[in-house]
Amino acid sequence: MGAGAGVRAAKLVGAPVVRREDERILRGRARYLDDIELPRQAHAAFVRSVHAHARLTAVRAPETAEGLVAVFTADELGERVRPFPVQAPDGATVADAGHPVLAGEEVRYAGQPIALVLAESRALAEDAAELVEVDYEPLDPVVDPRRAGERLLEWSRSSGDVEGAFARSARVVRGRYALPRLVAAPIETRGAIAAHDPGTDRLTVWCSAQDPHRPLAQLSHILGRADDTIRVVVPEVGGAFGSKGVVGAEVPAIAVAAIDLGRPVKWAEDRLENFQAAYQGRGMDGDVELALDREGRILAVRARLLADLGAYLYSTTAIPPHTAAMLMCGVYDIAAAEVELVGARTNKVPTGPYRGAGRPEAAYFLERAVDDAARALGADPVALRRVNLVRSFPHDTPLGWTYDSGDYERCLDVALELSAGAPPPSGSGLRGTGVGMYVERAGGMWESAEATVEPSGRVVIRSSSSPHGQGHETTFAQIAADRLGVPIGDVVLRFGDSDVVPRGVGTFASRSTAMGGSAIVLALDRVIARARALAAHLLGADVDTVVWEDGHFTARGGGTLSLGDVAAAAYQPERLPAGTDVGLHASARFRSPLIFSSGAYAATVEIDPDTGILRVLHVAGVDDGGTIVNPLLAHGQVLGGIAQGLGECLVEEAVHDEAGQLRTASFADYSLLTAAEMPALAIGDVQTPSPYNPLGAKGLGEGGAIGSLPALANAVADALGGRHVDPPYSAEKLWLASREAAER
Amino acid sequence: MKLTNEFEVAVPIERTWETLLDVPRVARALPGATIEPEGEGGAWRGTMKVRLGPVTTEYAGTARIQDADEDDRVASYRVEGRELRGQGSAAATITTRLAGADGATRVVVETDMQVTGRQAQLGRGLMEQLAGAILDDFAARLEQELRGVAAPADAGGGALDVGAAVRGPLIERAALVGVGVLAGLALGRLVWRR
Amino acid sequence: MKPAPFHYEAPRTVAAALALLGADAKILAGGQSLVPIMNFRLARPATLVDVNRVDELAYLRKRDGVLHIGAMARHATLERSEMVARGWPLLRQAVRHVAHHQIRTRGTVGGSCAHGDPTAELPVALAALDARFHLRSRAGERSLGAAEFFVSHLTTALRDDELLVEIEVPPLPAAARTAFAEHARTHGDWAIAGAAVVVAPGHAAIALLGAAPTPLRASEAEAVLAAGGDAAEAARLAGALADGEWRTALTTALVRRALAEAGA
Amino acid sequence: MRIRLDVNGRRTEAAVEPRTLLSDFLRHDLGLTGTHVGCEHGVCGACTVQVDGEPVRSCLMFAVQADGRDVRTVEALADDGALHPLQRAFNEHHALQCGFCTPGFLMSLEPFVRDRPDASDEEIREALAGNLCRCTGYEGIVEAVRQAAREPR
Repeated sequence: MGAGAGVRAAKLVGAPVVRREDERILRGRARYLDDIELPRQAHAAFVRSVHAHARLTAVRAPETAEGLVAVFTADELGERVRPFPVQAPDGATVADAGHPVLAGEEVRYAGQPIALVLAESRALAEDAAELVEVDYEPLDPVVDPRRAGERLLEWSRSSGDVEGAFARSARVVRGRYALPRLVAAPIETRGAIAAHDPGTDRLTVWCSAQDPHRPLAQLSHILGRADDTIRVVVPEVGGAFGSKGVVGAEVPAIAVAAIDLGRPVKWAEDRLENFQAAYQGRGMDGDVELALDREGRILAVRARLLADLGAYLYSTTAIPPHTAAMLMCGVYDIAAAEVELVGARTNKVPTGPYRGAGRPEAAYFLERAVDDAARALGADPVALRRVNLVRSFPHDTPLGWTYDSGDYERCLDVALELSAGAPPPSGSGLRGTGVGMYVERAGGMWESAEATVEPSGRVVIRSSSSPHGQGHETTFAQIAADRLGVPIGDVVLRFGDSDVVPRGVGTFASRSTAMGGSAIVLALDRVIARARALAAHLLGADVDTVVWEDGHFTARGGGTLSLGDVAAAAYQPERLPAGTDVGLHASARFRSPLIFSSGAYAATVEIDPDTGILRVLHVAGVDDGGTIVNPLLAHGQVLGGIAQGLGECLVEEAVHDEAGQLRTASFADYSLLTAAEMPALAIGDVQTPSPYNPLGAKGLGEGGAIGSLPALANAVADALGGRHVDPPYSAEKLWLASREAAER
Repeated sequence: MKLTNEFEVAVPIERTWETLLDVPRVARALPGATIEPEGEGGAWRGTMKVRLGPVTTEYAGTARIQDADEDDRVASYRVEGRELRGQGSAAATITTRLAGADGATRVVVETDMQVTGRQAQLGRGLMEQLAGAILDDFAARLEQELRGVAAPADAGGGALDVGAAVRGPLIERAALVGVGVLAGLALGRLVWRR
Repeated sequence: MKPAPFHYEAPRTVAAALALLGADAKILAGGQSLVPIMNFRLARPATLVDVNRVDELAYLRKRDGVLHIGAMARHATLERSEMVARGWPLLRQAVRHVAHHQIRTRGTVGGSCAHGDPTAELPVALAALDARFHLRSRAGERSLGAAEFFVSHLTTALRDDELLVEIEVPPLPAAARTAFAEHARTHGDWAIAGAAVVVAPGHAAIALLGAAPTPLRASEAEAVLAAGGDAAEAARLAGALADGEWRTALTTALVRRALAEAGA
Repeated sequence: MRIRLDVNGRRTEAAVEPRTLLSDFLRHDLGLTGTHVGCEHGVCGACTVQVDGEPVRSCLMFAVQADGRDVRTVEALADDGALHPLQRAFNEHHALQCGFCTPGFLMSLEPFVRDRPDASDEEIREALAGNLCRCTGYEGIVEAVRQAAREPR
């Protein structure tokens, strides 16, 4: 299985190659975190705060319980752990409020871990956890971020003549738009297994994570251990969507326990814990003002963003709001911008990246404002967008980012063409259409790769990027097979083990192909350069006369060697020129500035005025992710993103009550869309290569989740005659809004 | 969550007031509750078992008078309990306000209740439903207590079967308002289905 | 999310099951509602009496035009039965809305009724069909109509020592047509509102889902329809039983849709 | 309690606690980790296996209830090593990404593709609605089921 296994395809990059990783999954042989069993492992359950805010006055562990191994509280962990590291995005101020491992004197959200209970099975650990007595002195919780007294994040930037632009504008449009908190809800919850070897003092942590590097760095900081004393292994991962980029507070706790007890400890999170304690996404409001001239040109944007960051900071908590703030000019050429960002401290689980991570927020705030502006000006929303689109690249936004390349109008045109496929009006509903555009920050920083051509000619690549469903094993092999002219079946990928793969940054923000893929290209080019020198030696030719083509080195004067021939020779010292290292391998680290994907979406909806039920009839999505390596997988990313965007619009919302209790802590109250809700979809691409990497790739992992949201929101507002409603678009909300719209 | 109940008893305000300051008598009116006869330091220990269909929760805790305003005839009780098995808790401040008229007393019972843990998080609407039911029953039993009628002994091992105990009030509410909270809904959620 | 420990019994006869019932025992039928609640540890029965091996309760039988549904008949069995679809199409129409196929393969008609969830589909359909519920205990047997059987949400007339053994459904009036309509946020999710209707010359039954703590018959609306009145008026009267403006609007729309489907 | 059952055609005997869920028994006692656990409250469908040929949620059954039954898991889907047509179609139509939900989909849909060659897309989507996938947006899954249902065998 795996098309092309053992077969030479002419060119694999750009081809819809089916995935090589599928077979083990389809046969039930893929190994996810909870599939790993270590001998003598103890099972963890956590006692979690039932209050959103309280002082902890006592935590009493039971003296005995069936199968009980140990109980750890903040006291037992003592000085051996510190709170999670906190990172400030460029120009931002963040509070020193890193998430503690176990709660000490205060709990700040319902679900916060207080005690770790270890027993011989998970069921016994849950039994024993019920016996732990916790004394609380409840404190008033802050639930509404607008009433928060404490700020965890502050950032502001102003560039260009904002005051002047507003003063001379023909029209100012203002709006307040809000997105509720969401739960990433990967079908595999979080989890980790920690084991410690006292002989070497080496800690090994298997962790359902997006990559091994960030968990390793986090654990190193929290546990105060040198990097090299920790090994992080990422097994098969059942989805993350941003929620597994930072390890849970539970992970350092089980690491300490594993060290203390001298036996492995497994924490396999259950769904209730995932709802209560995995960081959530979104939860941001935007007050947006646009200054427009008579022609509909946007002269300036002013925005104040308020993020409900929750109780503590994880290292990535500040990133989505910062990204949202930086993208408040969107796809538009706006000369002046002023954005202020406040991250409020509330008594809820912290937030962090969830698919889109700030980009859907920015696109939603700005694109809703643009549609409101069009309505205020009596202009066509598409025409208003055309007047304002960025058309030349690189483009510097007033907020300080540089868009590398793109063709925004082409995206818009293709989306409008595709939306012509929407079904005709049913006649009975309130119909609305809407477009939404986005620009997505992707790439940036660096990734690494190591490539080895074995004596057999097989190519082993160790990548710092790490898959959790994206299909790296296939796309990266396509890139490598093409580069080396070898069958894809001869390319082997290794991921996710910090002892095996080179150090890197990680898998997030739609960066794997552009960054990890490009690192592979660089490493392979170095391999080829080495092989060429060796081929010249073997062929007795001058290196400059040796041509590399189609997997073979050919000397001008005759003689040809395949890469495999050269590799075989490379492991025989007697065949090598003096002073040459044995073997054929190379490593590379690829760096790039930020790159910017973009897209345009168009949605068609109908609202039943009798019930308020929203029917999404059609979504057309066009993304420019640069050069596409595998359209089958790229479209899979887009479709999956759209489903999450639709879920956000239709049903998803993490609801906290006035006491800070999460009222949607299971799939009975937090719904995910099923196949039956998916509307007709039309997907298109525009491929504007990025100039910043050898593949021309940008990123596609999040576009669907970003673009679908503003398009649907604008379609809903259109159906309601311009009335603004924030998602999720429950039937009750829309029924009330449609009634008000009709009365107006 | 705040709830209010009101009733009138043909008992003079003085006697009503005295009765209300007798914590065990008031606490006994809490459905599914048992209370130790002797208090300690102004607090009485007791348990309360609440059942709704298959969902059963048992709390152990204390009841005490928080404050008593003799001038205005307003008394507040604080009832706190934690789950006997599980980490959740329930706490309520119950305030009774009396107004006398022609030898009768009008009693307003205001309850501010906080429930934590799984009971609060699973099944949107379940807690409101439970609390509403408990307090309807509490008010009814308090009314009986004040009239000098002993509250009936609990059936079924002292557990309050909320559904059964309050079927009367609930059905009345259903008839009146279609059961607002129920409607808020999800009721069917925690509650699953089949 | 592992259930608390319990004592497990799996009797093979009704008599053996009845002998095990009591205050601390909980009956496990299809388990599709009870087991999640146990996994969340919101329910922790001391003894679980699993009646899945009581074969004498798993049947669908028609006798003298009356349908007898054994309490342990699975949703999937009811759904597949042509006999049921011919005589009581409303049951097939309703059962298809019960969650998903993988739930219906285990879920039972009796379990669904005994659970007493006012947003469950089958109790509402059975209420519209004037079904009778047969309860048995060691002391004897009694039979109740839906109005007596469903007491409040999650609460039925079943005592701790009683087992629901059979649901009896009378034949439909001549030339009756039926329909079921509901609204849920996603396919198979818990319904928010719904209606089961039976319409025949001189007869109308409308039972509402989610409008009250039990299945609720809309008797005023039924009277209007039975007297040959307007379906829209009947829908309005039925919808008015739901609480709140939106629920009233939604219920009205669902009743109207169901009535239209049933040809009223 | 001792139970005896057939798992993937193999006679199996084991001692289990009454509270052990069938999903945990298959995964941790028998090592059949192809069956995944996603929610333990019967919504996500990742744990779907077949009991006596019918798809059921293994998180909503106790292992003791499987005594005397015939249980089939994803590990037994490929016939004699060759992928089942539904498995092949999943690969060809990119119907899986992280793959965590996939075994549940396969065990839910296998009887459907066998019995419903003429299923409409709407019926396919309804049949899929008992399993949640957070990655794919379901499009590839619908295509895979359609292909596998149509495939003559």
